[in-house]
Amino acid sequence: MNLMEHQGKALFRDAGIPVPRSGHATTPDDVGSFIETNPGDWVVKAQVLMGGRGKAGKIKSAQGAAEGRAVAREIMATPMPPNRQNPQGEKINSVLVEERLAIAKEAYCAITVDRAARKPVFIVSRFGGMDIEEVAEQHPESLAKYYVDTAIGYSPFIGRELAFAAQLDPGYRRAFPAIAGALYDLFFRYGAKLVEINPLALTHDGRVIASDAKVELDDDALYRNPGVAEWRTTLPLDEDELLAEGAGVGIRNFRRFPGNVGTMANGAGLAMATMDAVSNAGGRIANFLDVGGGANAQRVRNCYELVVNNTGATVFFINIFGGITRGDEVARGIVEAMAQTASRKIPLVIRLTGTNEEEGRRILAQAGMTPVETMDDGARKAVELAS
Amino acid sequence: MNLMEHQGKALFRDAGIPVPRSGHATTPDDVGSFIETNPGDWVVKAQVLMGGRGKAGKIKSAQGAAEGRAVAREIMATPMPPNRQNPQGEKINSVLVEERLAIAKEAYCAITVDRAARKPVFIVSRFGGMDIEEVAEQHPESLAKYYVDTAIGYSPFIGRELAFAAQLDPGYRRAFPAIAGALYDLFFRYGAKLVEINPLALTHDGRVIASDAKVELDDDALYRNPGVAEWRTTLPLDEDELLAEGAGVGIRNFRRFPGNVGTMANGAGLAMATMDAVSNAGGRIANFLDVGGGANAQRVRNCYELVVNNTGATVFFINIFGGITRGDEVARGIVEAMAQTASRKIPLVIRLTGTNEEEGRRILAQAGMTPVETMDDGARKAVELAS
Amino acid sequence: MSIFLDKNSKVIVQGITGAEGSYHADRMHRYGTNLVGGVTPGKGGQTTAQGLPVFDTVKEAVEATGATHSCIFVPPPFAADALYEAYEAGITLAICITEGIPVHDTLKVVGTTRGMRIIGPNCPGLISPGKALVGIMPGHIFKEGGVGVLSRSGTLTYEVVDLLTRAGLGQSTCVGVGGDPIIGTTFVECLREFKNDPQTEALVVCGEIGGSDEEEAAAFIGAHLPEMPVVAFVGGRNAPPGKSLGHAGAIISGSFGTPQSKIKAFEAAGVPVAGRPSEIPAFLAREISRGKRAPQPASF
Amino acid sequence: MSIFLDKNSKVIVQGITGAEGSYHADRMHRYGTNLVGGVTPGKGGQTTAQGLPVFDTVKEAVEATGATHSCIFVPPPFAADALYEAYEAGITLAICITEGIPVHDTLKVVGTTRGMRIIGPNCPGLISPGKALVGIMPGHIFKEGGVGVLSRSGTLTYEVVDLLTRAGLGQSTCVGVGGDPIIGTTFVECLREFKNDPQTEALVVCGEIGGSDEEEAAAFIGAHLPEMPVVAFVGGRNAPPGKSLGHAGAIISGSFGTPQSKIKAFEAAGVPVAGRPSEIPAFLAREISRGKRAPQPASF
Repeated sequence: MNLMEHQGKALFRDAGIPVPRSGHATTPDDVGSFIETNPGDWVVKAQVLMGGRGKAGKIKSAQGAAEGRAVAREIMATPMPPNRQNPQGEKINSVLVEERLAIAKEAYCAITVDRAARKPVFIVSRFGGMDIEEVAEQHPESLAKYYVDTAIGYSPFIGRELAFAAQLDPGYRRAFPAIAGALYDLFFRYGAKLVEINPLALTHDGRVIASDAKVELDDDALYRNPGVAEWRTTLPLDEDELLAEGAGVGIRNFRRFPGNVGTMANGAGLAMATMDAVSNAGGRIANFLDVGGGANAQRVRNCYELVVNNTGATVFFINIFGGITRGDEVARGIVEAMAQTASRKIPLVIRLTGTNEEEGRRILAQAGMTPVETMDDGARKAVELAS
Repeated sequence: MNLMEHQGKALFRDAGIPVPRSGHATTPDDVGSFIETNPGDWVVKAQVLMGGRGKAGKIKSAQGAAEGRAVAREIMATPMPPNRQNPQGEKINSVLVEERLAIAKEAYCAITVDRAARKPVFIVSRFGGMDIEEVAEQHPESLAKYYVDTAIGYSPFIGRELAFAAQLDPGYRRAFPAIAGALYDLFFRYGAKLVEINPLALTHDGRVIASDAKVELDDDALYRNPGVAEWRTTLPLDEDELLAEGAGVGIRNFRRFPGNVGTMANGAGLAMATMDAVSNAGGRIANFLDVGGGANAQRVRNCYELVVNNTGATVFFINIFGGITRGDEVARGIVEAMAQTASRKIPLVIRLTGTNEEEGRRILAQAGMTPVETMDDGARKAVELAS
Repeated sequence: MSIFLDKNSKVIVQGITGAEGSYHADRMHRYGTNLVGGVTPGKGGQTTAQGLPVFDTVKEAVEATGATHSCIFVPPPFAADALYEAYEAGITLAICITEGIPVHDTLKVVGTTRGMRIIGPNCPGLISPGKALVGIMPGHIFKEGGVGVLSRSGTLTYEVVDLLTRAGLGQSTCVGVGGDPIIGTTFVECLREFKNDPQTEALVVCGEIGGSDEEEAAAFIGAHLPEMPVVAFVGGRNAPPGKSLGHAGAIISGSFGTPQSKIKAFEAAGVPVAGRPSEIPAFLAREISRGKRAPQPASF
Repeated sequence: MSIFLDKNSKVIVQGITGAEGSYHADRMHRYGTNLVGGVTPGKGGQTTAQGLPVFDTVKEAVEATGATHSCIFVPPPFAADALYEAYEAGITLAICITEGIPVHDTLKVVGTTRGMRIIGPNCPGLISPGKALVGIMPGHIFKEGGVGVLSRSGTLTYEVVDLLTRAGLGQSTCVGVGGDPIIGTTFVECLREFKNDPQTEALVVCGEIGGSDEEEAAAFIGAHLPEMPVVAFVGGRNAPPGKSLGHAGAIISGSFGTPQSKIKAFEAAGVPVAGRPSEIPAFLAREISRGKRAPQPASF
């Protein structure tokens, strides 16, 4: 799960990483009261998961309470504009009112999991405040990396090496190893897939401060930090994830596409292959859906309704390879599900093979459903029926 | 540094190791008030570093405030009786008033540093409440050990393996892995050389509780835990350590013996060899003293006075091998020290060799001191002069 | 021969009395796997329905049975502990079926258990058909033969194996390496073993989007298996970037892990990439009949 | 030859601009050690009085100079970090002079830096007389020759070496293994190296009370160095049990680590134990002239 800036900064603060003074507000009036109580130079920042807040005008400075109220109202009035990854944009429910820093330099520091090295990796650059992908393109030589040996963990020399290798301004050097160490502790304590400080600011008065915070947590590790796991409810899942959650399949197991061939398979690999088969047959996929292991009637019905009610599917291709999942059970699940559902009916194409496939096919036949022989056959038939 | 029971238990409590409810009191009246406020069945335990409190009658149960006051008075009235390691006994400055546990079983669990394996080692036995040395003699088969790979650290299977291998009562099994893990964390967090729970009690109502706590901390790691390091001042150093501290040599660098040949050398190994040389020459050593590296006048004077004023020395054998320490500097230090000291004078035997030895010997000769040639010569001469 | 597992490999199951563990232990036992016992703390001394001894600790199990392989069916919060226990007890190959282990647990386990091979986590296991099965694969679809199969996912593997078996192409060993971002044994590490396995005469590599395992496998094949017939498949060609589809591992970031990058890498190594699973048997038969692969361009 | 160190060993100093580091770097340099540079963070680009380059990190130093040896003069709170830095930079032999390192730091470093040899901590260093000196030993008392010397303490080593040199018995390599309870390289590990060193024709082992290094050394000598002339010394025979004398390592617990136990072990291995340092040269000369040691009783 991705954290918003103010949540990430709360973790930073706990871990001992310097962050600007701030207040979190859900209304323009709260912003006003906060600035009244804490006079000074403030920045009002929209709290959203999407990037590109600055360009979208969702970060604005404010000097008094009145200005604070006004810019907060302006920021919260419209959602973040859509982009390729979030075609719906994102509603702004709160803002962070933050100390305006007198920034002299901006650097970049992140830790993520490197799949190939199978180690946590630090990435540091003396170019901060811009997309790291952009830095990687424009200043590849500025990127310093360090792959951490998890048996040893973090030791301050790592921070020193990174600071020198990335040629950070000497003003960073004293503070950097401790900040990098705190970030590493946080990365492990919370099971983060990514922790990113961009920019890590060096102020004119010599402080090194995390001016932004991006934290992406491993959902599988959330149970270890119940306090943080609760934040989940306050975070907007994207619509597909919400639908998946509602249907009781894992939030990663459903995703919609603009086509009209609905699909469902057991196992993510097979579900992807099923999508590919439909494409190969010239069809346009309506969704990715992994029904998982136990494909009982309730689960099948939920999946059917999920697809029928939320995608442009005009046909539903069910592709089951009975390994551990037994074919007869799945067949019974499909028959029951179709009998129970109140949703509109669209044609089914069923491919059912593997363990107990004869019995499964017999059950389907009794219910008037004729399964196809292979995945490719199924894909072809589904594409035919869809068009 | 060794902690007292109530200090050890404070660390245990912080680490999540269950300990009995308790209050720490420095007077019998405080014991009385505590029991008045907290009625029940209590045990009053002398807080000392020496072992053998039970046998010495320094642990007594008390049911009401009056009895509490009385037993506390009785316990604190006399010091712990002397034993071989503490020939002076130990004054009792405080007591722990502790919940009286209904104990069903007593086990033993400790972690220490294994020099040969170069790993932390767990030692667990189903026999608790007695000296572990005694257990090792009488029930060697009951001792289960586990050498921890520090790259991995503690993992709960270690506690399970130990519980099964030591054949702990099944009542321990659920709680034990977490307690062992907390003890391991504590061992590393505080840099302990020994953490020992003896006994680890299983109560009739199924609780697993550390009924005693023995913690020995690495002095070199104290700086990391300033809060605990402060306890040092409240702990009685033994008299030799107090003297060493007063003279500004490390507390491990001075120790007294019943003989009359005072010794001082630079380096612990050479200091031990010097003692051995005196013994070989038929003499009786008055002390061990490592003057350390920089043997300047102040340091030499402190050492001289330390020995003359606190041991039965009738002669002082100074044995310096000038390696990094330069002979001329040491010689100057000796001459100045003898000129400055106000303490009574005893004969010096000086052996000075190594770097700049000629210059050093010339300085001594000018001051009327004739150094001997070798360590053995020095030892012989010192023994002669002492008798 | 075969890799990692044969009929003499002594296997235990960690979590043998749990619902999943007991069900699959029974299936492995019936398949003919040399299952020598299992572990459930507190149930030491019991015997399973198959007559296998249950031990309190892996150490006891290894001491009593000489087990070298352990199949781990314990819930995610306890999986790292189970792997450490296996490692310290001297297990040399641990097959971790558990799905949903925190990625940092796997990171730490993989970084500190040098000398123990881990298959998975989040994998269907390992089978050397006709000899032994360790994991949750449906044994009846496999057939002994000369094709080594590598895959990142479960049911897709079954789909592919089923096609191979129906086409008469038996398998030497099939390894489901697992769908998590961090796995104990990569494609390349498996390929190193297949390279030295006399039984393995051809290979199928079932990759998917995300990570760089396929690219590395392609490079290894190009460099070290010039004469081995190989066919590849890359699942998830129609997945959108930046979103994970089911598998925690199947996520594309940047230009890395795209199907295009993987397909290009295989083709550069002279490995034909099947467009759909059903093409795999025919592609492989063609590769086998053709013999030696064309030499690779020096630039690769 | 010699062990661990010769005139070609490229040495850097970590903490080279500190008071101790710069003083001893100068001494090592004058002795003829192949000192190639040093490290002090933030002083990269400077040059020492000896004309040696200073680097910001060990990694840079190793890359620029090809150093394999590092001598560590940093205060106790930073010593573990310095050792990890050396390890990750590819240093193969680290000599850690620092006294007062928390024992848990050493425990963790020793347990996680496989492949790097550590001498110390809390040691006087290492010298192969006539070739190179790394540490704080006074070079002028040493003389090149055939006697390998092992010792747990500093000045006692000098005492012994001085006696050897005066008696005409030069040294191949002298190793001060360090006085802490946990050390990187034990007597036995040094003996393994001496066993294969053609220059080393005889050995002196200067032990002291505490620990079991001497007992293990004795057993190793008995089993693997039957023809090597060896003399031992055990310091601290008059130390009381349960109290540490100066060295953190010199503490007797139980019957373990007593002088009696150590002397008995050496004698059982056929190694004469000198009662005082001054006896060592004569004892060694006698062992050398006698040739092969008497075979050990099988019971040992």
